[in-house]
Amino acid sequence: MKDLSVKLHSLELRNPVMTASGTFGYGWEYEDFVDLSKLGGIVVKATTGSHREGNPYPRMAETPHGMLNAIGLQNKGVDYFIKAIYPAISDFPTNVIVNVSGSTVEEYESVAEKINELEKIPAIELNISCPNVKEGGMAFGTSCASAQAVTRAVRKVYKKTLIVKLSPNVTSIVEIAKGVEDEGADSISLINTLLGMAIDVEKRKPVLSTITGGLSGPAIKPVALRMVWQVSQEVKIPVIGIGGISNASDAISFLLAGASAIQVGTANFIDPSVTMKIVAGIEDYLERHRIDSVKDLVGALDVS
Amino acid sequence: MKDLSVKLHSLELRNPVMTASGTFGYGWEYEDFVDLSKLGGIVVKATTGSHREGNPYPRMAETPHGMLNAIGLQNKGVDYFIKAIYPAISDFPTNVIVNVSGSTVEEYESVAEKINELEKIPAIELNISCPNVKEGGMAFGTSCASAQAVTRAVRKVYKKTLIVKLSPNVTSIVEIAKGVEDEGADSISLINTLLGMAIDVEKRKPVLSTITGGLSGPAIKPVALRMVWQVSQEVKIPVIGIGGISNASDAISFLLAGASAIQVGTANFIDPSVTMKIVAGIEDYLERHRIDSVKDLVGALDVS
Amino acid sequence: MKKFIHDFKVIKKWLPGSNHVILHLLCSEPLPPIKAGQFAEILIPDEPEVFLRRPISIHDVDTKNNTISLFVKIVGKGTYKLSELRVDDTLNLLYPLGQGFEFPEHDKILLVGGGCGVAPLLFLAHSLSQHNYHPDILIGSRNADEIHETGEYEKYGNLYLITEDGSLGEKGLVTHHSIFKTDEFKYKIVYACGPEGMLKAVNQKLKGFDTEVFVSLENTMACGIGACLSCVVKTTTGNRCVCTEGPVFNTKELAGW
Amino acid sequence: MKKFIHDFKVIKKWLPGSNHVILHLLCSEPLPPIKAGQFAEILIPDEPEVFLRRPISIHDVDTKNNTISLFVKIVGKGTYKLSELRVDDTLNLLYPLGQGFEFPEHDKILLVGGGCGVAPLLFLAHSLSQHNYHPDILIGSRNADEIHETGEYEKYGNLYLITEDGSLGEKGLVTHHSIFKTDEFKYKIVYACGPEGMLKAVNQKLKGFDTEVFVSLENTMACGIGACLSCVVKTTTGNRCVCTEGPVFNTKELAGW
Ligand SMILES: Cc1cc2nc3c(=O)[nH]c(=O)nc-3n(C[C@H](O)[C@H](O)[C@H](O)COP(=O)(O)OP(=O)(O)OC[C@H]3O[C@@H](n4cnc5c(N)ncnc54)[C@H](O)[C@@H]3O)c2cc1C
Ligand SMILES: Cc1cc2nc3c(=O)[nH]c(=O)nc-3n(C[C@H](O)[C@H](O)[C@H](O)COP(=O)(O)OP(=O)(O)OC[C@H]3O[C@@H](n4cnc5c(N)ncnc54)[C@H](O)[C@@H]3O)c2cc1C
Ligand SMILES: Cc1cc2nc3c(=O)[nH]c(=O)nc-3n(C[C@H](O)[C@H](O)[C@H](O)COP(=O)(O)O)c2cc1C
Ligand SMILES: Cc1cc2nc3c(=O)[nH]c(=O)nc-3n(C[C@H](O)[C@H](O)[C@H](O)COP(=O)(O)O)c2cc1C
Ligand code: FES
Ligand code: FES
Repeated sequence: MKDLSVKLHSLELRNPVMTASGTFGYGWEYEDFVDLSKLGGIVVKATTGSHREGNPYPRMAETPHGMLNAIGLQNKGVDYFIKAIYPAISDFPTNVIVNVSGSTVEEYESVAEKINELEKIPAIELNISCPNVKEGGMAFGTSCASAQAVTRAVRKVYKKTLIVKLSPNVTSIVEIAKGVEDEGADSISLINTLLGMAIDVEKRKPVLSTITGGLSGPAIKPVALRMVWQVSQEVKIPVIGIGGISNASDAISFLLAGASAIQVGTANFIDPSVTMKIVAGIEDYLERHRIDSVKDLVGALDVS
Repeated sequence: MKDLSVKLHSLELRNPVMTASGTFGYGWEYEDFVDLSKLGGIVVKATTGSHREGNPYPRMAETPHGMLNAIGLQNKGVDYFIKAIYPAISDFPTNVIVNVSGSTVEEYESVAEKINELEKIPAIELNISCPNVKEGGMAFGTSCASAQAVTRAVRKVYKKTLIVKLSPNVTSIVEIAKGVEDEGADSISLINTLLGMAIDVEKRKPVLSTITGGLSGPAIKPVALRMVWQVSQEVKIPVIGIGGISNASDAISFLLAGASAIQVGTANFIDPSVTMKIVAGIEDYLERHRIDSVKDLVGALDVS
Repeated sequence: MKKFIHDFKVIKKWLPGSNHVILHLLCSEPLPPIKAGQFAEILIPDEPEVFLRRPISIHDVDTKNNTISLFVKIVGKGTYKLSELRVDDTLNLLYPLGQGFEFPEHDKILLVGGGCGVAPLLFLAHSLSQHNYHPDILIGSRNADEIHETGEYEKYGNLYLITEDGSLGEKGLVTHHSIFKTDEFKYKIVYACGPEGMLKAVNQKLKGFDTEVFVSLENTMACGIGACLSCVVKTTTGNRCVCTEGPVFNTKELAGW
Repeated sequence: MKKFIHDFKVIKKWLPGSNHVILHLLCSEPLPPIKAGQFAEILIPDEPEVFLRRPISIHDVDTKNNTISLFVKIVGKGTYKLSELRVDDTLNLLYPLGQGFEFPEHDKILLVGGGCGVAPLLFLAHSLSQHNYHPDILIGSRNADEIHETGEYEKYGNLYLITEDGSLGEKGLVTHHSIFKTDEFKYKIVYACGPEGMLKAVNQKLKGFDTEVFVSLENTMACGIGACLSCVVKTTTGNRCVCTEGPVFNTKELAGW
């Protein structure tokens, strides 16, 4: 038996495979296909201070090896989450991490403070990188000062593992990563979606109601991998790799590049059981390469 | 007959379809497949102040619907270009545009000054966005101040149509576009490649000798389209759309988003005659939609 | 309802008319219970231009032979690829998805199908008939070339036809059919499938009547299982997912209808 | 030489051994002149994981029947897909590419092939024989399972074999073959194809001899026609493109060999 466990600050994962926020619902959507007790963790949908309807339909466009989304943080708000959703998911046999979003520093802070009270939620992921809301969201993640401001405010009220999720739509991802590390983030996850656009040429209209949206899927994998590599060289806290991961080999690329864990997003839509195959594939890789612990893969890229 | 002609400042193109630098050689490589007299123009390989060997092999990696390259501006230098290449291409029956690169402002300036003397070259494309060279290249394109400095210096010595090619690896493409417009650029082309990375997990090594490289192909099309849309809203000079264009419908997307012309890059590798199909497809689209001039498509996206 | 991912084998395929394909698929496992109106998310094989699964309604189910059928209009890359499948090819389905149609308490039922939206109607007629309902069925289309399997529908109820060019049945749009004559309209429940424009027209037409109208929507989907929130429709109670809370909705619940 | 993009029809396919495929392809147009050592860039059909064309050597040419053959080792997605093709399927080739082998002035020729790199050798032996040369041919491989078409090679010259496990011919690596015995080595020209390690070993082995060694390189390629500069090899005169200036090089020109 290989040791697949990894640690993100004080958060222990039985394996490095998690699911990405907004692509795995609250977990129960996948119960026919995924044995949650075999996942490292699930990051549930974005939760905001109050109820949000999200953007108008259409909110999705297919692109070459990827998709654009413009969901816009549709969710029922943190109080509803605590009352109606938390009880249903708090006993899941895996780590349940809440993705926290907002339009103002105060909103992030207040959501984080409320989630801090939930015993069975060991960590939050601060989403300062959503490209699909007019105010806030990505804006926080594209300037170092505002990324730091949100992290600082949330760090004050949130006592458990604090993951900050970065936007790739920036000139220097390393600068922002170091900025949030300095403010006390326990881990960094990246990347959120790249800002993109699609046009229906026959109708001469944008496909999305919001014109632009967030690009995800295998198309963005090379960019994500590069950013994980760059950031993990420069920060001391553990990095979580996200972006286009669709099979074990993709997952291992991110580990080698320096990620301590990974999240699977869009690939869940194509194969709802893909995470189980990734866990099995990582184990198989360790066997074939005679490596005892997955921790030995983290950052083990040979650049000689 | 439909009118396919477009104008980029004082540069007249018989149609909006050009080929992208570094993907079409000097044009003669494609003579068995492309009737150059049916192209709007060709942008030849990057030319630098002196001979460059480029990066070590391997310089290329395939990715989902895309590829990474790390060529590193291999070329024989501007003097060789003038002496040995210019005579062979100056009579091509299309616009031949030289892609000018360098490591210092002085190098850009001196190359541009020399190309300015070449009667049959009606325009240059300033490549401030190459991610594959250690010094210079992309660095110029990722800060507004340095993008402006290069443009300013070249503008002083280059009297014909000056196109500046932007890097997508930035937080605000609009800021840089406006910056170079202010310095006298006649047109803006975008995007160059996104910085990415690929790993061979079995060997546990990066695929490219340079670890990271530039991502091109359909994978980047949504990002390119978004940037063309954003920039063309904010500048007055004509925009040239580049990024993943592989068929007429892709080309028309970029025109609708605001590009006055487009360049085809990676798609030439998969189908060396693709540009001919794109020209024919645009004409067919105009027929079907009863539009007389391709100029009427430029920026005609309906966002109501 | 429990969902599955199963491989199916193409056992029969035909191309009725010029732009449709009907596939009969044998399941590699025993078929789970499936309700009329439910759909599958289909993995399109070997097609580089298609990334996401494609939602397609269950057109009919034959539990005895462990097969299902699909009725697909060829509109783009994915549906074209489905039309290129050969007998013995394998197709991967995520199914059964969505809520399907609810059976009513009485028997004054009209099924209305337009164009390709007709797909789920056959299975609905079939199921209703199995439960001793006697629906009337109205199918409208551009022309005769787009109306198929009339013999199948006739097994389960009276079939009425209308085409825009009059090449089959009455002439006109679906809502022009004489069945909608105000003074004779007798149905308490209408189940309609088809292009959104047609569904809205049918709904408008019946606004004054004491009739409940159920429609099956076809919003674009990424996951099909309620995870991505791409497929929402605006309802009187906010955005709801067509994939899990639909695809069938009572038009009373739809905002702006 | 003029290059073409042609559709070919698969007229014969077989899978010799466990991980090779040999394809016979009929050209839809009259075949252009092709030289031994040239290759084609093949568009892999219907495979979402493959984006670029794949370079494959011309294994043999039959001008009378307007066909060519390919000999492919299955190493990844693209080559696997080639092995899945069926008779009558269509394959799109960009060809003939590269410079191929030059014919020498004398007749003391040894062809050396290792593993799958053997592909261009059959056509080379065939061409040499057509021009009245009498090459000797040495093929080395891991085991007998990887050596095919020996009867074909024997038509054109004396065939020598060696396998790592001794299951066919002598036992050992290619360079261990008795043909390389110092006192008996008589060849003025060696044409070698195969894994780079083997090519380098052959070249090293012959360093003291009055022999010119030509090798066919297999650098990864994007365009195949000299446009992208991905495929370079370091030569004594700088980086040069394997696709247009090779794939065959005199080892004297290769830096570091
Ligand atoms: C629940 C549900 C059930 C369906 N049942 C059936 C069925 O039984 N038979 C059938 O033929 N079709 C059905 N559809 C529609 C079918 O999913 C689409 O036609 C299909 O996804 C198109 O895929 P494509 O790759 O061929 O087209 P693409 O190449 O993706 O697109 C071609 C064109 O069709 C448009 N388009 C694609 N999908 C949709 C959509 N869902 N709504 C509106 N426009 C769209 C695109 O914008 C584009 O203009 C159903 C859809 C849903 C949501
Ligand atoms: C001029 C030339 C002629 C060739 N002739 C033949 C031939 O006749 N028969 C034949 O079987 N093969 C030949 N090859 C090699 C062939 O092109 C590759 O094996 C093929 O491209 C692999 O594609 P794939 O999709 O199956 O593998 P992928 O899935 O792309 O890769 C599988 C593995 O193979 C490695 N790989 C892929 N291409 C190469 C390469 N060119 N060199 C080294 N490693 C590689 C990858 O890194 C990966 O580890 C030739 C190559 C060149 C450049
Ligand atoms: C439909 C959809 C909804 C998403 N919603 C969220 C979200 O609410 N919060 C968040 O931080 N990221 C969200 N993301 C981004 C993903 O979590 C992930 O960062 C991104 O999709 C890249 O990973 P992938 O390529 O594996 O999908 C969403 C992505 C998709 C496709
Ligand atoms: C192999 C290769 C070499 C390139 N070399 C150059 C170059 O020398 N100068 C330049 O400005 N852009 C260069 N580019 C970028 C392209 O011109 C283009 O901007 C980019 O590839 C995006 O377009 P595409 O997706 O259509 O390829 C190169 C791209 C590729 C793939
Ligand atoms: S398609 Fe994903 S929620 Fe409906
Ligand atoms: S493969 Fe493009 S130059 Fe050789």
